[in-house]
Amino acid sequence: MPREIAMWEAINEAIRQEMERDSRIIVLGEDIGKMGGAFWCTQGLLEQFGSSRVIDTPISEAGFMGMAIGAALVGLRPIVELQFVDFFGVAWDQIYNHLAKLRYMSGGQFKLPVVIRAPIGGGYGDAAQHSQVLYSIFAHIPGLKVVAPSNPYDAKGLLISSIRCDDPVVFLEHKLLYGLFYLPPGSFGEVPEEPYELPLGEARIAAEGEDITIVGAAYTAYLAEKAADRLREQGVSAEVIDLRTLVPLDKHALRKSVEKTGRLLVVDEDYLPYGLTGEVIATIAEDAEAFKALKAPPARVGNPGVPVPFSEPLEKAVLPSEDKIVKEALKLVEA
Amino acid sequence: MPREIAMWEAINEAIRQEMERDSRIIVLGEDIGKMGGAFWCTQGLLEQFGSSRVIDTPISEAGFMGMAIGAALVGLRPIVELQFVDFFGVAWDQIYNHLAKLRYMSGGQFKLPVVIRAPIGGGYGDAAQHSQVLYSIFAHIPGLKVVAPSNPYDAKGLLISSIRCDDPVVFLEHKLLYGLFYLPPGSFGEVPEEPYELPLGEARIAAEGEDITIVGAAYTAYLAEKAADRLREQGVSAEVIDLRTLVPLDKHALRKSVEKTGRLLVVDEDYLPYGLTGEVIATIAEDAEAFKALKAPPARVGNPGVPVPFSEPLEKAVLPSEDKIVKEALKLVEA
Amino acid sequence: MSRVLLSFKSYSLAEREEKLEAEVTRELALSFYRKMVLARTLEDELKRRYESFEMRGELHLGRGQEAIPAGVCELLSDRDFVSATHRCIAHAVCKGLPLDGIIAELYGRASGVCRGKGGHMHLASSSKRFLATGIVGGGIPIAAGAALAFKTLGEDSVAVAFFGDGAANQGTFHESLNLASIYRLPVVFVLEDNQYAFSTRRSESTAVESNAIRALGYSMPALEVDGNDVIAVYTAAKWAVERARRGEGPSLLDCKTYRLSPHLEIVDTEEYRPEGEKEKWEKLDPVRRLEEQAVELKLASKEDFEQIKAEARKLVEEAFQRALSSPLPAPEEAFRDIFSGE
Amino acid sequence: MSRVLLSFKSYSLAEREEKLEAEVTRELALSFYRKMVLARTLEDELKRRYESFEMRGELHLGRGQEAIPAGVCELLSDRDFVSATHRCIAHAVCKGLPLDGIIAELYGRASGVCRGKGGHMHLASSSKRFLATGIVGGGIPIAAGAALAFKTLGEDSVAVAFFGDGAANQGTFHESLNLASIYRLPVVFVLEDNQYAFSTRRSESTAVESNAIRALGYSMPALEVDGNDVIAVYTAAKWAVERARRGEGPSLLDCKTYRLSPHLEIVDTEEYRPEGEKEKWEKLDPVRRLEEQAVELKLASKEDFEQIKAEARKLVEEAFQRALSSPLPAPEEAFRDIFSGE
Ligand SMILES: Cc1ncc(C[n+]2csc(CCOP(=O)(O)OP(=O)(O)O)c2C)c(N)n1
Ligand SMILES: Cc1ncc(C[n+]2csc(CCOP(=O)(O)OP(=O)(O)O)c2C)c(N)n1
Ligand SMILES: [Mg+2]
Ligand SMILES: [Mg+2]
Repeated sequence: MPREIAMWEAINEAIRQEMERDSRIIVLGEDIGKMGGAFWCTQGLLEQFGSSRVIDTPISEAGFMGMAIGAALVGLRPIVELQFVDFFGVAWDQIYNHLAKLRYMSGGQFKLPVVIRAPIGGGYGDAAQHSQVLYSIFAHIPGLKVVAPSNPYDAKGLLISSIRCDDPVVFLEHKLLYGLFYLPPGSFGEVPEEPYELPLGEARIAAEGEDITIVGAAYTAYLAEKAADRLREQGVSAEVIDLRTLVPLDKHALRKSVEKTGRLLVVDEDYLPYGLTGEVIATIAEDAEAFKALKAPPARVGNPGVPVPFSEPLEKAVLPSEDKIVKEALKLVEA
Repeated sequence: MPREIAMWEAINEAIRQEMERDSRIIVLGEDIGKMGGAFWCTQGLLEQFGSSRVIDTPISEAGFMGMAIGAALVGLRPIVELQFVDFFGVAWDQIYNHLAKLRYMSGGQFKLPVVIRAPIGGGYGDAAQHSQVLYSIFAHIPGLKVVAPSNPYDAKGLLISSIRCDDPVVFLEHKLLYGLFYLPPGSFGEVPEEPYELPLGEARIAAEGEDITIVGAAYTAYLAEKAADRLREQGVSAEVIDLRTLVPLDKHALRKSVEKTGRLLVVDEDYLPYGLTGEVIATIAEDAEAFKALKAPPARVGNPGVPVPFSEPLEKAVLPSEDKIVKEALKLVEA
Repeated sequence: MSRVLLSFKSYSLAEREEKLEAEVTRELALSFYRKMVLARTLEDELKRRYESFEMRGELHLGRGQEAIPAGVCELLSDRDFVSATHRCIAHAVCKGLPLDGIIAELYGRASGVCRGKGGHMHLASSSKRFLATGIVGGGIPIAAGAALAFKTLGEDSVAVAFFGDGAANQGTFHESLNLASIYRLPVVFVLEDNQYAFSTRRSESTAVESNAIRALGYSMPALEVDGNDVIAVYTAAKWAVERARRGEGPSLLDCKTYRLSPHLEIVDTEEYRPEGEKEKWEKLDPVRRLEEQAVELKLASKEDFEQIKAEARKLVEEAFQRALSSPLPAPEEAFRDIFSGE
Repeated sequence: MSRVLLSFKSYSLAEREEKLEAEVTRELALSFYRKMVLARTLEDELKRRYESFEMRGELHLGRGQEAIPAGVCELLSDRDFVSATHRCIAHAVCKGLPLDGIIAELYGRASGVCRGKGGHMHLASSSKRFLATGIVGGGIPIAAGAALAFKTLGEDSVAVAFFGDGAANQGTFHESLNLASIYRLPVVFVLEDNQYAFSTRRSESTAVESNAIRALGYSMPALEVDGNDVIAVYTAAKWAVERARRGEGPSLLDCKTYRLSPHLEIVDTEEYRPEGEKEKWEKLDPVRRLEEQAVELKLASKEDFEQIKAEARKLVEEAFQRALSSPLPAPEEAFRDIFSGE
């Protein structure tokens, strides 16, 4: 009987299985050892692999990010956990000026097989400094691959691919998908026990449809799938594209879908300006075939550019939701 | 007789005049006092205003950025210089989690009148860690205004407005426009001696035209103007929009222009993916009128996502240029 | 071949004792007590209600650490600046933010100190010059910056940065102490060494016995302080704040304490604590300590304590009532306050 | 009212002397000399050519500081890791990167060590385990990370981070020293205190007399070293590297020196230097110092020096020839190496 597990368990299993396979993999971050991670994803690793491979760090993100880079340069394959993506700021220089560029700057001499894992997202009252998504910033920087799974199956396969990748990968996990009791709804699903890879750069068609293409990633893909169900009830056939990776961006899947549906709605929980929605729309608009296929102006739903507020009605007003997707999709289809 | 000055002089004059007007303005950064700044913009300020208002700092960007924030919270109006924008990474947490958000997070209690000035851009062989533009990242974060002038007149007026603004402003100065002898070509032009403001959020129509809209900012606006001259010789009438500010983005000017020309080319020196070009194209595409007016798919010229290489032919291959703009514009018009 | 014998300069540590005197009046002792008990009472009630899911987000409480904000804030006025951390409730109380405004904020109500936008890690008040940040180490340079402004403007205010032992391993700690020292800023760095950063023991994350030693690297005076003894905290803070006000520059107070609360409520299982450790520290509870000291010094009696506790319960109860009668903010409110004049 | 007299623990500094012995053979002395002279000769020639605009970008030279990379790298093999800074040319030479590859890189040629992509601030070699970064303080944690890998993999390699006095005020300095100490990593932090960060004097930016003092904050042994005396640098580095190889953990060498070059060529007017300061340090030129020492210790003679200098001139000349016969890279090359397998 196939087993259903939560996304945090899928992540935990991916790391464990890869560490069993390859002794060059180490894990480092705050509270990831003894405690098994603020969001449980490194449970049991310290016990299994010991403190030379599972390293609890001080609160020195720039320092341990730099250490991961140095370790990678001479042969390890570090997985670094940022306790929340919001804290990438203190380590940013190491990420974008070093991790992302050292391969290129060295003329291809160095490999940088580092995975940065970080929880993303809001929707549960953690306010402006603990609710961000920020993946557009990583995606803007050449030299970083950016992954954002929406379910346990993808999470496991994409994480294994990320760990096996010789390039830096930023692997972003939405807190509301982990499946932790205190962070509903959680994403649960069938996940094979054995290791498997999913290619980085292939979007998932989460629902097939004819009338409109709805694009999301991580939690917004999850929301878009639910919205598509509701739209179907209202006679609208929505195709849902779960990007899975922002870099590489699966332009082919996007264009193919829009060529079929002629309508595009991009959903994002990240700050909307200068982000994912613009990139996806431009990717469609600049392509002669896809452009021609567009029956209506593409539209976007996202955080319109507001620090995530604490209070529930305010947060709801700012973040994307099933309702907002349905509403915007109907507007688009009726336009 | 109107005087012509270099952009660095216009910047220097704006700071000086504002500091004369308002004693709450302080300037801090590396080598900005005794030496007058790596790119000369703070020449003479230490002598005129003394070391309590013109503060040479250690190489502690996170520290002095945080200090600027704290000083602003209790009544000063700091101007912080980053020696190159590329170094924002070490101070990023202070910028995006504190400077940008504290007003909002406090429910509007605090004002954050801080200007961050930083030189941007490549094209002179300073390689991957000293040639970046990065303005899309600032523009992505709610709570920051982002300014990028293309000439001395705009630089002075926009900087004065930025200094007078009660919100954080990231003011980005392209090194090739400063007019320093070792960084050609330089931008020189007529600048009134008296202080004046230019509104933040109003693009400049740098050239009027009928056939195509070319959008740029800072050095790419400068290049686009030159490209438009060449296009005119070839019978193509290009309208050039110099954005001047990325936030607020002058959507009205963009849409009005495209409604007229029906063709859009966005030029950027920043990394193209998830950046300015996507945002501008989406701004056009999502607008019903502008969308309808589009006669061809919008196009973009920019750094396609490469750390800026050192060697000249490589750097040329990566960065936008007059030639590339002309070529792409012709392709668009002929499409 | 030649054998050379060279001599290199190096440095070692010596321990010193700093003797400080303070006067503790009955009034002062009761003021300490009032602050600590008010914070404790508020936090206890918040905990109870949070456990029944009345509030959203995380909740970091500071049971057992109240002597530090109470002792330090005794010396501060509204003109002085404080930056606090994710664990900021007692600090907000001691700096004089209104109880109902604090509570309303934690409930996301329109009358919250940040009108519901901040939440529990981000209590703030411009009139009280108080700011908390959820980024570990983030508030340290900000306090230094407020101090810079005071110096530039010729105000005799001081700035205080409260932060944890975990924060002392952030780069901002280093940069801020250096900056404060070179500019001789009126700032006091108050390190709350509760021996843990979440699950991480100070002794395993910090390569030095005591963070007070690090102050030597910035030519900055520093004291180790019994952070569970409010009189000691006050005495040390008086020395530090007065130095700062006199223009003699920054200092570091390394206050040794212990967090009796979990790192955050509900979620933290506290399995990282060695057996018996918490029990040991419960005996050093600063509220009870002060009761004993005040009785011994004949400054107050059991009746005083009971009365203050009753008052605190009443204040907290009333504050809850006021706070919870405030509405949630209107959704449109979300789009205001990003920029000024909007 | 009650008067309390409390006693607080505090710390003070004591100076120590560390006596270290080293054996200097003729071979070793000549090896030092060869490294320093080679670096000097290369930099002099680069300066001359840069001044006629043969190269693009900035150029940071390190005249007067050569004893530090020369003395330290004497103890390193290709298996050891080095991170260097924007001022990395002498370090690359001393770590054994090929001269022609270095020159070709500065000229943006296809045969450059980074195939023209890195440029002068970013010399790198994976086979020599050498990396430079243009971000001040950026290389410090990276060296600690290489050391972590060596420890994890059971390699007896060490990592060395070279960085300036300016970098010692970056947060990464603090974080890296702490991390290296808690994990007991085989890393040596080599601080090149040339007393300036661009125009900024150490004494005005750094709140401590000597950065060696800061090591106390990480329970890390540290030595102050005469950075213009290659024998002293070598002796101190031997102690540090051997400790690291034996698994005894990190250490800090605070090497006092002076930059006789401008911060960067052409642009820097050096007006920030007090009169006579540079002249004073010119007398302490490490190349001449070693000549005097070697003669005094009867390890080498004037003829040896002349011969080595002539060899260096020849090596540099030939390297320039090889380098400049290499083509510029093809434009398409720009789009490779962003990701692996592309
Ligand atoms: C930059 C950053 N890294 C990590 C965190 C997550 N985090 C929040 S509190 C905390 C522990 C802080 O420990 P300490 O500074 O000792 O304060 P305490 O919680 O003990 O009061 C951590 C790791 C954060 N908020 N910010
Ligand atoms: C993070 C960062 N800030 C500022 C700079 C600009 N910068 C380059 S070198 C330098 C001075 C560095 O001084 P120091 O560390 O003492 O090294 P030195 O130049 O003396 O060798 C500065 C300010 C930079 N490259 N990186
Ligand atoms: Mg703590
Ligand atoms: Mg220096």
